[in-house]
Amino acid sequence: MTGVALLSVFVLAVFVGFEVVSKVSTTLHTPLMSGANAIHGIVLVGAVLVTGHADGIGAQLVGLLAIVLATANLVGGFVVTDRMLEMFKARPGAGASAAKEGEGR
Amino acid sequence: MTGVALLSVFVLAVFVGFEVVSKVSTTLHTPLMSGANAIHGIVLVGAVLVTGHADGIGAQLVGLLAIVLATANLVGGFVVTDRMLEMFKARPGAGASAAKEGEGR
Amino acid sequence: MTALFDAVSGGLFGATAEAAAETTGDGILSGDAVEVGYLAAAVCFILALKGLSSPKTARRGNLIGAAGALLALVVAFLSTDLAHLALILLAIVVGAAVAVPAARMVKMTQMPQMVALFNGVGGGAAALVALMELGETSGADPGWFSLTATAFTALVGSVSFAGSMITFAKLQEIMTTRPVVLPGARWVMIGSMGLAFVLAVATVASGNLVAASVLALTGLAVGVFLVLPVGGADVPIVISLLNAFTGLTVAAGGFVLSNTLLLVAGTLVGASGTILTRLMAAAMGRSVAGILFGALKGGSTAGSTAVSDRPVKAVGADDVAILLNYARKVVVVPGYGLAVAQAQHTIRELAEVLEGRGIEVLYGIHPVAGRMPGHMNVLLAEANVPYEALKEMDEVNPEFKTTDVVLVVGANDVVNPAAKTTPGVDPKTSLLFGDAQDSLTKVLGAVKTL
Amino acid sequence: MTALFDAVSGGLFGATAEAAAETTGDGILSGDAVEVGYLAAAVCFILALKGLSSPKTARRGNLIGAAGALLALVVAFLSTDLAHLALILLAIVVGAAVAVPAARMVKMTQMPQMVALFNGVGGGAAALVALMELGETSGADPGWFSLTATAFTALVGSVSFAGSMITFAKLQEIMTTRPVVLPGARWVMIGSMGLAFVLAVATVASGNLVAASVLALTGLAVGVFLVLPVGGADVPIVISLLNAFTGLTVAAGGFVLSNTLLLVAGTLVGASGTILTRLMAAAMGRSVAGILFGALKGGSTAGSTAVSDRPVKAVGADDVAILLNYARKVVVVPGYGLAVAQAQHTIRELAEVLEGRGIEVLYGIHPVAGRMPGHMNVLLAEANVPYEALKEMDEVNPEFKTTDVVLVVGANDVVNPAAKTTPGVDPKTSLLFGDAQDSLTKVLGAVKTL
Ligand SMILES: NC(=O)c1ccc[n+]([C@@H]2O[C@H](COP(=O)([O-])OP(=O)(O)OC[C@H]3O[C@@H](n4cnc5c(N)ncnc54)[C@H](OP(=O)(O)O)[C@@H]3O)[C@@H](O)[C@H]2O)c1
Ligand SMILES: NC(=O)c1ccc[n+]([C@@H]2O[C@H](COP(=O)([O-])OP(=O)(O)OC[C@H]3O[C@@H](n4cnc5c(N)ncnc54)[C@H](OP(=O)(O)O)[C@@H]3O)[C@@H](O)[C@H]2O)c1
Repeated sequence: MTGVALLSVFVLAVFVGFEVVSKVSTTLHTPLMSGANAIHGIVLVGAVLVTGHADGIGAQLVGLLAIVLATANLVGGFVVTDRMLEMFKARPGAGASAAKEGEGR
Repeated sequence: MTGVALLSVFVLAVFVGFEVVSKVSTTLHTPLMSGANAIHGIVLVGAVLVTGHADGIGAQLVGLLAIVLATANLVGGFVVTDRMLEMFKARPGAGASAAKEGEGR
Repeated sequence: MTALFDAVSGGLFGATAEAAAETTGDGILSGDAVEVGYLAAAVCFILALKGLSSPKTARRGNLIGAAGALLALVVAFLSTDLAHLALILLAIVVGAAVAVPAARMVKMTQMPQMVALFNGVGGGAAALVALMELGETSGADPGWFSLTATAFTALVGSVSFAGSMITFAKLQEIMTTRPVVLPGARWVMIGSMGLAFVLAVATVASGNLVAASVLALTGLAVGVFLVLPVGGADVPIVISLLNAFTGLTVAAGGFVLSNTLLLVAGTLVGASGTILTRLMAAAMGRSVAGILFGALKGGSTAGSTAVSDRPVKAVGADDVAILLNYARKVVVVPGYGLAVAQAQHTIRELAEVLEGRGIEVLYGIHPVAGRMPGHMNVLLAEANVPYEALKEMDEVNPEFKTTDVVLVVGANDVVNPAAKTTPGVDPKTSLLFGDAQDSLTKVLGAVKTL
Repeated sequence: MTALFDAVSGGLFGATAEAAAETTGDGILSGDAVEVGYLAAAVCFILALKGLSSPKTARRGNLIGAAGALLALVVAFLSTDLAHLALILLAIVVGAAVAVPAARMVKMTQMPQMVALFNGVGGGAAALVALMELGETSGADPGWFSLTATAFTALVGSVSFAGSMITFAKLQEIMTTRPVVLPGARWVMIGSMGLAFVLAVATVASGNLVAASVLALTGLAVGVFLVLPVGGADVPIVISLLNAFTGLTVAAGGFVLSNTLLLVAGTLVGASGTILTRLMAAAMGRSVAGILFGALKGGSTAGSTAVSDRPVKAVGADDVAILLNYARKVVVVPGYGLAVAQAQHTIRELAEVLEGRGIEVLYGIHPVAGRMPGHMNVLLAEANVPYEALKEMDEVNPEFKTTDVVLVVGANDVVNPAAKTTPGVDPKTSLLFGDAQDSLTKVLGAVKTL
């Protein structure tokens, strides 16, 4: 992609990022932050590509370190988010009053 | 721009379009539709570029027709939207009860 | 897999990149400057739609959109060496000279027609642009991707043009507002859609201008037959749908010309128009497919008009005036009849008199009352009713509990099917027969004398 | 104007396009197939964020995000001929082997530390990637645009890494949770920021790897001094801010590598993280700048801890039990103390007993109660409290009018400054002193005997 294309993509992604989360309820702030945190672990892709083209032994070691760190961010982020969300389940039929209030709005 | 870049831009623009209007109140449906209608009049840019490179007299005439139509869409669209919106003004201080209700939510 | 992708990408990206070079290479601005200018215009359009989504920023949003369009046009003129510059400018002047007075002078009740008309000509322009671009590049092979976009633009642009013109004719009462179901319409529709499909395939396969032109003509027929069977009540939804169609057409035109701005602007309109159409259809409890194809499946799309045998309580203007005068809270539910009778100023005056006497007056706006969604808001705003007093259906429904009188003005059609949300329609309802303007004037006079 | 733009675009776009060709030219998939694959992954990330914005779809959203990441990784491996493949795979296995057990075994109260840690290592990885890419392309001139992105990535990635590590240490209580204001911190901060600026300019001007590396080291110092003076109460906001920083770092890395996926993913996180940070800061009535620089302007950022002289009404568990038992509606306001005391299961059990007696129980969640926004929700969800019963501040405030008893559990700190929104804090308030878990267990026992 050329520079302008990247710029266009960047500008549109800013709008998507702003709009997508502007409606989120505070209930989900922690999981959302944690999920977003996992997503930027995709820098792993960059780390893999750069390391795969690295020449010197020093650069390779740095690259491998970057891969370990990025993997921890990516994999750990998704796992920890899933653990948080595992616990968000709706009341199984009980609690008619609470459910009603939830819909009343 | 290359094809993939255009595709990326398209996909992101779809998300922006969906998200931006998903919160609009029915009060503004008509002006929003009218404003969106004006925006697609930007096909005028395409009409100008194509006509400016047209060779045959036939193609030129078709191009000029397209320019007239696109201009009508673009200019007329913005003017008619502005006329609609001109009339949406807040009550000038009066109507405390209505204003209060508006904020109460 | 690899081979396939390579083949695809060869056809897909070689020619479009070349076309981009062609249209942005030789002007005063460099290619990158042009792209950045277009991007700025696209951002203006996004901000315009965002602004239009909130009452306080709507007008500014529209102006930002217009500024973006102006910027884009200047950039386009500086992007390349244009032939026939004088003619092009003349054509722009002609288009503006026709559209601006029309847009300025149109009556509020006729806004929907105007929007339909502008939408239609935009779609037509997009179709013409795609055909011309195909004609220009007749030597080189533009690739299947670009040709698909061309076929889409030609077809959907024509559909949008023809459909919008029929919509315009219906709204302007040049033709009947009733659903028109010609004998065998179903087969004509299926036939012309089939033909369009064949022609679209032919266009993509051959890149032939004649095939694409016939495709566009077929699109006209599809557009006509698509909108003819739609009843008056569903027209707003169809306008919104055709608006989204034109947006997608312009987006496809952006692919054809490798123009980011057309792509972004068209896609924004296509996506937001789709959402809007669905919101409107949901508010009317209809499905978009049902509206478009219901008539063809048998019968029109108009609701049943069986007359109820329930006795109605007819009252006079004086009775209504008394009811209003001794209420504490009045909700006005305006409808199509208010627009037809141009009674928006009278209702506002009535509301002001009542408010002067300490009575709270709200307006409960059904989303599809009038000819377009939000039509009532525009109409009442014209009569200087502040938008804080205009309540949407969801907001006003809880208010009914504490409301003494609901004044339904020319909106029996929206209130009736909505009986489930508007409590007490039956025994507590009184009817004041007559034209909305006449009747309201009488009621206003009666209230003033109390 | 024209000349300027041309000069700019020459430097701007020549080299990045070349870099793109370098990294996506020689793999099993064609360049276009790779781009389409990355685009699909980017769409997964958008859908993930959308999903995470609603309770019903949150878990699926997270899985979609993980699927997108997997797709992207596969595409990356097929996109180009990678050297050291075995080592790379080993490094991935090591990273996962460390992270997965840590993420699985962490206690709910320690989630915030975990998020901070993962965020920090991501930022560090991005900084390393940018430095390596600069080292690789040391021969060619990558252009000022790419170099600016490199400098940004190196600096902000390091800031995010160091800041997150300090945050981790604070939360894990490896170091004090109090604001740490070293003497002259203000000047150290200003000095290191000035140094960072100079080094960034040098990096862009020279493209020198040493300058960029020193810039990254300076970034570490900036990160440490940025977070040290932040008090425990503001830590959640800082985590969110550093998360947005890392997002922007990864986006800049996308510019450096001409990689659309890093660009889109990083930008999404940067934009959404910024919004989230502002939402949180607004909920606490603080400005982000105030949190970061308040301590430097003089004093710590912790609230004043002046002890009030008002008499408090101390009660026993039995009194609380009676109050609860004869209420019709109870709102529980949980806070940090609930988390510390791990009393979430006890409070849920108490609520169930009360509900069994026909008492309505709601949870009023202050947005920044606990150690992170939404921390309380996670904690209560862990104890099987259904999310319909969890009410946000805006929702619960009107409920207080009809509420008989408000049970504040370990949240005196959030309730106190919020006294203006929580009516009747003073004379009607009774205090039950003690550990949340102990006290609640006593109350529960007392209620059961009633
Ligand atoms: N007609 C169109 O061209 C058109 C176009 C687009 C959308 N629509 C929508 O379709 C719906 C029904 O369409 P339609 O053609 O079947 O409309 P319609 O039945 O002629 O009129 C709809 C409503 O307006 C009232 N009304 C009409 N003229 C009035 C006047 N002068 N004073 C007071 N009330 C008056 C009618 O009252 P009564 O019940 O007392 O007769 C009826 O309740 C409308 O609500 C509108 O939303 C119509
Ligand atoms: N401490 C941290 O590391 C940290 C980190 C991030 C965010 N925060 C935030 O900062 C705020 C204040 O932080 P802090 O360090 O100053 O916290 P803190 O004062 O030690 O505790 C905050 C609140 O929790 C209550 N609490 C603590 N332990 C409890 C127990 N075992 N049983 C019942 N209640 C208990 C306290 O009750 P009393 O008023 O009765 O003492 C107080 O109301 C917290 O609300 C939290 O949102 C703190």
